[in-house]
Amino acid sequence: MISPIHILTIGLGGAFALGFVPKKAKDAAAVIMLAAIALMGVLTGSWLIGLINGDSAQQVFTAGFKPPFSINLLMGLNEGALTTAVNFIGLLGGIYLYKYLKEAGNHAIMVFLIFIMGLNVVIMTRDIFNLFVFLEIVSIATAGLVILTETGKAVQAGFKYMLATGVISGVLLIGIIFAYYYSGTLNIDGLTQAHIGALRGGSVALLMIMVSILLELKTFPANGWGLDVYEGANAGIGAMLSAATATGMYYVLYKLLVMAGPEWNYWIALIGAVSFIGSNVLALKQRSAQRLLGYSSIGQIGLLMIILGFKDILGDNTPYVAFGILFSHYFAKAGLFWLAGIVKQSDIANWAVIRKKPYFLFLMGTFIFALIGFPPFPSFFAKWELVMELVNTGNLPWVVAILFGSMMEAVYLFRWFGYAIKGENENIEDFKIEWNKILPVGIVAIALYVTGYFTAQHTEAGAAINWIPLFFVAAIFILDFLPVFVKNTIAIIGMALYFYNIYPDLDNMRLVFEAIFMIGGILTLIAGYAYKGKRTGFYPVALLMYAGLTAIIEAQTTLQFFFGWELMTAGSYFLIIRGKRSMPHGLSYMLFSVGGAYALLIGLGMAFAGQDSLGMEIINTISYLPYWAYGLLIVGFLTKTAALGLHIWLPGAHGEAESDVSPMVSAILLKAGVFGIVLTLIGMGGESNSYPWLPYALGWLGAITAFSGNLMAVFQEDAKRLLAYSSIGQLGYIVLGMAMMTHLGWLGGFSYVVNHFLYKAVLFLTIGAVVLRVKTHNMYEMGGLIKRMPLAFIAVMIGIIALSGVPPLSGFAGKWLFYNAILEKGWYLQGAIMFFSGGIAFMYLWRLIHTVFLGQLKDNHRNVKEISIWFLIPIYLLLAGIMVYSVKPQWVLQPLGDMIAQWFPDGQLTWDGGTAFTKYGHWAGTAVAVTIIVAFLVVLALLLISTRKAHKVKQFDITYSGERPERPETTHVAYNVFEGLYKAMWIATIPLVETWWNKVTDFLHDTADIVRRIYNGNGQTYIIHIVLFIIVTYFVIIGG
Amino acid sequence: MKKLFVFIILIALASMLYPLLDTFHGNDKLSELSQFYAQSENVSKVNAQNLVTAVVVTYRGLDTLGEVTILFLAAAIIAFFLKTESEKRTLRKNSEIFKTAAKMLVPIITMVGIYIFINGHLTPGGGFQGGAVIASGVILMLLAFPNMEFNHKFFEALESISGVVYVGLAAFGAIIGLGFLDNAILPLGKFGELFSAGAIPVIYSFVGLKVGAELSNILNKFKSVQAEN
Amino acid sequence: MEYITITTGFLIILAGLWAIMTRKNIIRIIIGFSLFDTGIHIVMVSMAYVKGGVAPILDKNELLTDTANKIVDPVPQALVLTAIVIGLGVTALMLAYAMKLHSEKKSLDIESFKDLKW
Amino acid sequence: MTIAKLGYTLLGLFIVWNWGFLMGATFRKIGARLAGRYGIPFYQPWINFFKNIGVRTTITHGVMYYLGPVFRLTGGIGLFFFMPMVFTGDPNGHWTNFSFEGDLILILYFQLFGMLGMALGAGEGGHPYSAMGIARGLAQHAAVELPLTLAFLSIAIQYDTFSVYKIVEAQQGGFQNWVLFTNPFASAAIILAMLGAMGHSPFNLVKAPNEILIGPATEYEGTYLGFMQSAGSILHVMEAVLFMNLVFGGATSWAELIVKTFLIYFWSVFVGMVFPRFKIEQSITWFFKVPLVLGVLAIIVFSF
Repeated sequence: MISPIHILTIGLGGAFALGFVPKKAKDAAAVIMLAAIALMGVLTGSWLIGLINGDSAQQVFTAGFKPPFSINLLMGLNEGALTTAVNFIGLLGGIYLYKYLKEAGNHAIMVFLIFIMGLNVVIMTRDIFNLFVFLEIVSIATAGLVILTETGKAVQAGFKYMLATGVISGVLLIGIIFAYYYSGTLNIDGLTQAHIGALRGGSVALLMIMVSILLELKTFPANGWGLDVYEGANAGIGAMLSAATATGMYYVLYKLLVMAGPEWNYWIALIGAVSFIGSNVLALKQRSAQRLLGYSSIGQIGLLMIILGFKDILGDNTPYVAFGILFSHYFAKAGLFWLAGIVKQSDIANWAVIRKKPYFLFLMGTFIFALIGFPPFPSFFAKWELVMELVNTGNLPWVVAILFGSMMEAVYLFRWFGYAIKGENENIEDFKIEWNKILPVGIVAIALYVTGYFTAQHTEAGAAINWIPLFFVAAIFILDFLPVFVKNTIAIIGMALYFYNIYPDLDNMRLVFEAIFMIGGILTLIAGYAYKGKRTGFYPVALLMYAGLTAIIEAQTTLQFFFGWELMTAGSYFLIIRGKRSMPHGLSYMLFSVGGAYALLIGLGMAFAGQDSLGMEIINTISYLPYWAYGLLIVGFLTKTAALGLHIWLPGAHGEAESDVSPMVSAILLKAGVFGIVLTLIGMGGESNSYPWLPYALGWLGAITAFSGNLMAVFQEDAKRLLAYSSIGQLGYIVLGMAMMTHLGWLGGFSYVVNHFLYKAVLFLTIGAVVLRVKTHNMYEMGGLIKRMPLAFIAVMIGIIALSGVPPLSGFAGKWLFYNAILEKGWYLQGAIMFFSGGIAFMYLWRLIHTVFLGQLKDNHRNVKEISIWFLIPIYLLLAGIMVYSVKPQWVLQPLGDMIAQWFPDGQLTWDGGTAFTKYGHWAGTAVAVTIIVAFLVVLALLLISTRKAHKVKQFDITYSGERPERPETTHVAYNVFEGLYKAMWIATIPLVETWWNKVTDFLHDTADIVRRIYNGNGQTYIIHIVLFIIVTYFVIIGG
Repeated sequence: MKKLFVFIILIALASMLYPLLDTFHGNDKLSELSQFYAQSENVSKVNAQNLVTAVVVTYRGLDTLGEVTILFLAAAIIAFFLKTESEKRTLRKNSEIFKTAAKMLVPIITMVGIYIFINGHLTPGGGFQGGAVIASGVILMLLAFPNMEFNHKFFEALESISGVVYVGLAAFGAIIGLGFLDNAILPLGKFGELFSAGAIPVIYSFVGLKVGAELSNILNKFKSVQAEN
Repeated sequence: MEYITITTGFLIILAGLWAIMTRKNIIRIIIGFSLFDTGIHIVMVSMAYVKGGVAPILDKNELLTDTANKIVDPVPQALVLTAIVIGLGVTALMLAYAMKLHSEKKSLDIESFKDLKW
Repeated sequence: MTIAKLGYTLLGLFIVWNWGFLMGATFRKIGARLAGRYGIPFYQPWINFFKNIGVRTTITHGVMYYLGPVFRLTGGIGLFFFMPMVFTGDPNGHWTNFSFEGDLILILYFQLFGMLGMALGAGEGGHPYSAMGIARGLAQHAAVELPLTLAFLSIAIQYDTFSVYKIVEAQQGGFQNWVLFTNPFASAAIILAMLGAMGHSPFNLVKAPNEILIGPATEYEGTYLGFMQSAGSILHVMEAVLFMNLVFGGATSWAELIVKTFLIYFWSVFVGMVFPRFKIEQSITWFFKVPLVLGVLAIIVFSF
């Protein structure tokens, strides 16, 4: 194997030799540069492969003397990986910058080559002064590359950069020379053994070395110069700085941290945390894409510093965690910077233009999801491992800090993505694609997926992940050019086959949810046949959501569960954001989901703590802070069930989604949260639950959610929002039922789970289909549609009867069980609130059916057709389900009861044929249904006999205000119908929760806006920041 | 106000530097590292009379390579940064005395520079110093003959050739198994003579040429850009 | 002797920083940076001094025996040489930047180059 | 189920139907007298009913319109079926109808069945007044329902059952056993909330009978109206019977039932005569103030 020292030969020799290349042969120079970088990559890559296969690390001596007397380089596994990474990204970056570099001429090409070479040596060198020299090479080369685009901004940024790095390296130099003075050596390993930190002066020297490396890493807040460079430089250079330089510098920090000794770990972690949170918060106000990426890069480095600070705790896992985060950052940030260079829009709002080329949107999405830490990217697994280990070792505040910072990052990244995916792009100039620019972006995107897959294989739990659904999603993604009909059929067949294959392996409880997810998914997909064209992007994301859902059900380990959870979140986010006007709602959905996921993550971490296993069964035996753990799990799941306080995303998200997406995300997706809550409550011990306050609080929350959801639904003018609020309310019932932790409560809850799936799917499908026909969501713009869409009317009528709980339809089963459960449990007030909510529900249900189907038919709807047959098919299949459940409730409730009995054996229903008994009463579902149907038919017969000659009249055959109306608009009572109720209850409709969240976000944004003004653009101020940073760290770490 | 603030910051910084000053007590003997360099068997291994040069070119040769690279980088960056437009301008003519003196002095200065870097392993001095002296000659020329057409191609070629040779010599050591930048690739010669210390004088000569060329290039760039302004 | 040089070095460092942080003119800031750098170099060579030592050039035969006790430390001297050259490169580049900045806005006031901020 | 049981049930239904008409007429009569008018004859409802049934021409706005009265009447009849009328000591006795011991929850929710059907039927007619009336009615109904539900729960807690039959059974043996005395808060809540349930003044904005007639009834004529009237009369009686069963010890004979329901009914009539009509927001606020507080008290008493 060739000695790694020849990286220098290749890099420097190449750079010097470029001087011979004639000025006119620009291509030749650029090609030589790429070849040189590729050669360095091959060299380091071959070492990496060898080292992975068990070769031992190699020391490279120079000058024929052994260290510490001469400078030595080390090629170990870490060095091999990082140098290969640097060369790889250098090659891609070189390809990306090909034209720029060519234009700028041989000199620029030399600088780029030296830059990459310098980073290689920085990573490998074991001599601290040599490190200084090559750091200087890298920063001077950077200063040169920054001005590759000779805009005024770039020059300014470059000057600030020079000034700042000049001062920083001065500080480093002082540190180095005093380190030499105290230890007599310049070798890093020698310095490690010399422990100069123990001396008074030595500790200062060490501090100066460490702080200058931290500053080179652009640690918040002394990093204004770095941000300016990220913003001012060419995007391709930004990518190099963010991916390559940061990678190299991070490794330098690692080397020197070993040298500085373990007492520095804490400080590095602390500074990292400050940097991570600080820059992510400040980024909230950022509108410039490249500067935003700069903030994000600094944040990511902060996170990596935290990991480094915990290297002793993470132990052998440190490389796994660090590399997972680092490589996600490295690929994704490079990709995003490059995209920024292709799109050429500085304002993030103008990134909507990227949508004009959908595959670019896909690339951007890949990078953003990788940065936030979604599966299947490496950062997901790394973050998981990190949180698990930190919680396991009791470092909860750190976990909270990390997740808070990540949350902030999610805010601005998803806002940006939201603009890209939904923003106005009519008037923005389209961008051009150059092969050399898109190639590297594509490669890093693919690399993210590939590394993600292999990262997963690295751990036992990760290797157990079932990738088949994801591969199916990928296949559908590739087939996206096919028409809807084909893709829909493939999707349905795929889901059906999958369900058929796995259902025998599931226990009853999981089967219930899996059936809702899969059968519900298939039914709602049938409605997809109603769409024409290609429906670009719909099928991959819909199936992604279902892949996530089934992964949660099948999960054997908490990692698999969380993996599925995040996939489901990602898929549903894309589904939701497809709707018109759904941008802000998509964002809030994502943020609540991310927040919830982080709560879950901590909760699962606490479950892991002390149990040393990742099996799903660990949530049954949480011993570490169990109250908190279960509480966090529940909060996490409540974000998906949209409990009051965490619900503000739902109305918009469900209301603005596409017609067949609303039932997916409402009837089906919300059950994922319920599934989680069920798991948690079972984990808490079922009947022998020893955490009484949690279910108690949960019960109240459920009751209040039910009340507010239903009340808000009453005042909606938008049909789909009405249904969305109704879902909030219905989920409140379910939560209350489960929270009772009794057999009857759970039976009621499960009966609602099934029922809500059935009727909410019916209602959303029908209303969605109606909306497709009448082209409006506003109920007051509809009316009288029963004449045009009788089948839709029947569906909605049965749906609302089932929802309202009026006997004889299935909804009553839930109500009856609830009353009994409430009485048994003694939660009278909660119960009363819930039943009052039921009364309120009646109002919005009437409003829904009346203002849409009854009243006056509008002139512009006189010719609308019945809703599409493809909607009617699933709707009527679901209605059949409702009818069966209504007439034979025992068919559903008995198996559910048997299932629940395993956790709640006491207080079961007793069945006598079709009659259910509790100790408070009994209910004969079938008999009641029969009685009512008979009575109904008798009365109907009487009426038919009596009015057989009824004369059919027309719409306007009424009188009103002394006139015969002729304009339906003036006669249709629909707008603000519950004015009276509003006057009485307006106080309960004040959006306190929304206001509160708005206040929180405003506060964060205002803080960001004020604090970021420290970056006033003056290079001198930045120097003051740097000196202040040094002083503050000195006084904090060493003390006066 | 700002100055007061900066003053306070500097006081604080001084208080941070104070422990360094306070614990500094001079050296009574060499550090271990230097003792090694000063051991006679090691001295003879490198065989350079000037120990500093031995350290610079051999023991810490990699630093020197980096150092050369930095100058090279600076020159390259300035070259593509300050692109000159060939705009002529007329400057005040210098006096004959100045011009004649310059013409006489420049060869001598160049000679001195070359002497310094060739003897870098024997006497104080070396490639950088020599290169800088040569560059000072170039300044003199630039000052004396502002309108002179500067043959930058020559200097650039010189620069490249020196660089490639330097790297080549360094790598040669590694390839033949002695070690990157080992000066023993050439005969070590007799201690204290011009042809001693192996590759050091060769390396230092090329470094000197390179530095001289680079500095001259930089100066020339500055001059021509200034001309634009 | 070495106390005087090292103290001077530190004072020059502080003076350089003072100039960097308070002067408005970019050229003065660069001069400040040069001062700062020079201060560091002075501190570095102060480190090399060994009491009673001579320059580490073994041009006299008596220096060839027991060399270690007779010379001053060559290492900091070598380092300072490298540091000086690096400082030179950086300063040259800064000056080039200053020229470019000046040609952009016809001003050398650092306050006028705040297009990038926040 | 025997034919005899069906016969008794239908007979009971017939009694209730007539008694409802008579009570309705009485109410109108009292109102007229208080206003200084002579008022209608007591048999006026029957005249109205037969006239309506006999009307030869009827119109229809569509299927749902047609089904509205069917829902309404089925709601009334169903409510009757599910309510134990006269306590005889036998849960499957003659006058217990098809009540399955009268599950309180079933009764509570089945009330909505008729209301819903009527609302939908009237809605198809497209007349604004019907929609306005329904909207108001639903809002008021929800407000009434809350204290009622609390009180019902309180009673259910008290007797540990949801069976109306068992609640009545427990109240036998003298008026001191009535819920009215054993659970005064719940009773008070019911007695006040009942006013809303009955829909007389001051809570009759829903139908606003004295000015322009609002509400679904405006939409219907002929047999439809006849059915609606029948349903109305049955529902009125059934409401009263429900309150009687829950609060006033039930009835052991038809006579007792008639007396008690009349008194219950009269209570709401009496209040209606004295107080002027509330606006809808006023009535909702009122229900949230007085009866709700009482209802909550009734629950809290049993919570500790």
